[in-house]
Amino acid sequence: MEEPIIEIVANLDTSQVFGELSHPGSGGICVFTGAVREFTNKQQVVSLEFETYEKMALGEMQKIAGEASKKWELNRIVIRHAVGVKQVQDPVVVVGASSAHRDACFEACRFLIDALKKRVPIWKKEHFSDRSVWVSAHP
Amino acid sequence: MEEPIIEIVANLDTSQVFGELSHPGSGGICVFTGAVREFTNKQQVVSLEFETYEKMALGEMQKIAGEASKKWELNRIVIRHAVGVKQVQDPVVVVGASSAHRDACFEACRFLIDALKKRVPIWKKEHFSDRSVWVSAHP
Amino acid sequence: MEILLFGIAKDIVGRTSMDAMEFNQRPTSVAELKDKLRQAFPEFENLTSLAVAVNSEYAEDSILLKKGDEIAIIPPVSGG
Amino acid sequence: MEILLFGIAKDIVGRTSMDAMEFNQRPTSVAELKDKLRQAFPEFENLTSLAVAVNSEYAEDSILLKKGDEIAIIPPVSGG
Repeated sequence: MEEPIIEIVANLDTSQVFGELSHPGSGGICVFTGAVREFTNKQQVVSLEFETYEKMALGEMQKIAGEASKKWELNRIVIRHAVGVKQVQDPVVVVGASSAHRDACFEACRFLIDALKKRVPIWKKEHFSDRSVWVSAHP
Repeated sequence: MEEPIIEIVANLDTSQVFGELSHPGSGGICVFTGAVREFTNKQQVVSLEFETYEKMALGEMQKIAGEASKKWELNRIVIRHAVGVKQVQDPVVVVGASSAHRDACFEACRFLIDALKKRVPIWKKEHFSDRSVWVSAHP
Repeated sequence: MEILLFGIAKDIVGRTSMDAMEFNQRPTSVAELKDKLRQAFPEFENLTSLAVAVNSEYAEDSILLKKGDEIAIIPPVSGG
Repeated sequence: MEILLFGIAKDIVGRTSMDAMEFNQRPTSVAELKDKLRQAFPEFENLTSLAVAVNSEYAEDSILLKKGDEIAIIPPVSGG
């Protein structure tokens, strides 16, 4: 597989990912985009704020891409996360994979986002009109 | 759910689909793109050619979108297929769904492409340097 | 009664459409249409599957064909 | 030995980093660091989980801390 594209950026461009995953051997390209939802438990979200331990986050993302390319026959992988303040509907994460057939790219794409959410040191603060909460910090 | 976007087009624009699936209630957006592979059974593909029974194809795509929106809580659905002659790496189909959480959009996206391949009256001819073959026509 | 032909069906018959009147007897059901098609063009026997659409919906073998119906021969689909 | 603080850990301590020398005794292992952190800032007890990274890798409790290590407190992650 070619080197995965691993990035942490201020602003996510969702239009570039098809080109990045395109490959003459790939009949299937699966992309997951995570975006800011307007409501969390029926409470209106004003904005989200992401921060990261960048050096470690990039390292974990590299490891996740490496694990995916061992599990499945993939031609390309993209893992890109945004940091900073994000508004409702803004994209915050894009992960994707391309492969000869669709089974592999679907399964790999799901693995990429699940692993990212579990392991990559990125923290999300939800800003409501009356308070702010670090997501998942408390049981 | 809002009306699904169902189209058969001459040229697929892969950059528009995020905007089409974006929705304030959608934290997850899953998109599958099918593209032309360079090799089929180790034989180099020169181009693919798609034709459709358009009226029926659009009707079947509508039904598939309707079934998906019954099975899963979705905010938006896109099913778009290209027709005409396509070169290696060209996108030929884009399907996607957006939902509050990622389980629904991943499962729905997979359902959309599986159902499309099974039922929608679109036919693909593979052009090799020495012959052309209607895909799946013969056992 | 016009019969639309797509994909390999178009290649087998050599045209994009035909008329049901071209058969000795006009087929009255989907099953009969398939039989007559296979008799007239034995290559249809070799296909993975053969479906018929009536008024742009998949139609079971038992469906009767009425005057004015739009009929289409649907060889194995291969979109995506 | 600098200890980087992120997310809610930064809010609990009130800074983006601290020095291991600030504890009575410098912690010698990841487990000891976690213990000292919870003693000094009891709010850490309330978190869903608490991890430590040494040189930007997740580090088990048994890992020993060496001079020059880059240490980070990793509260529950919530990317994506």
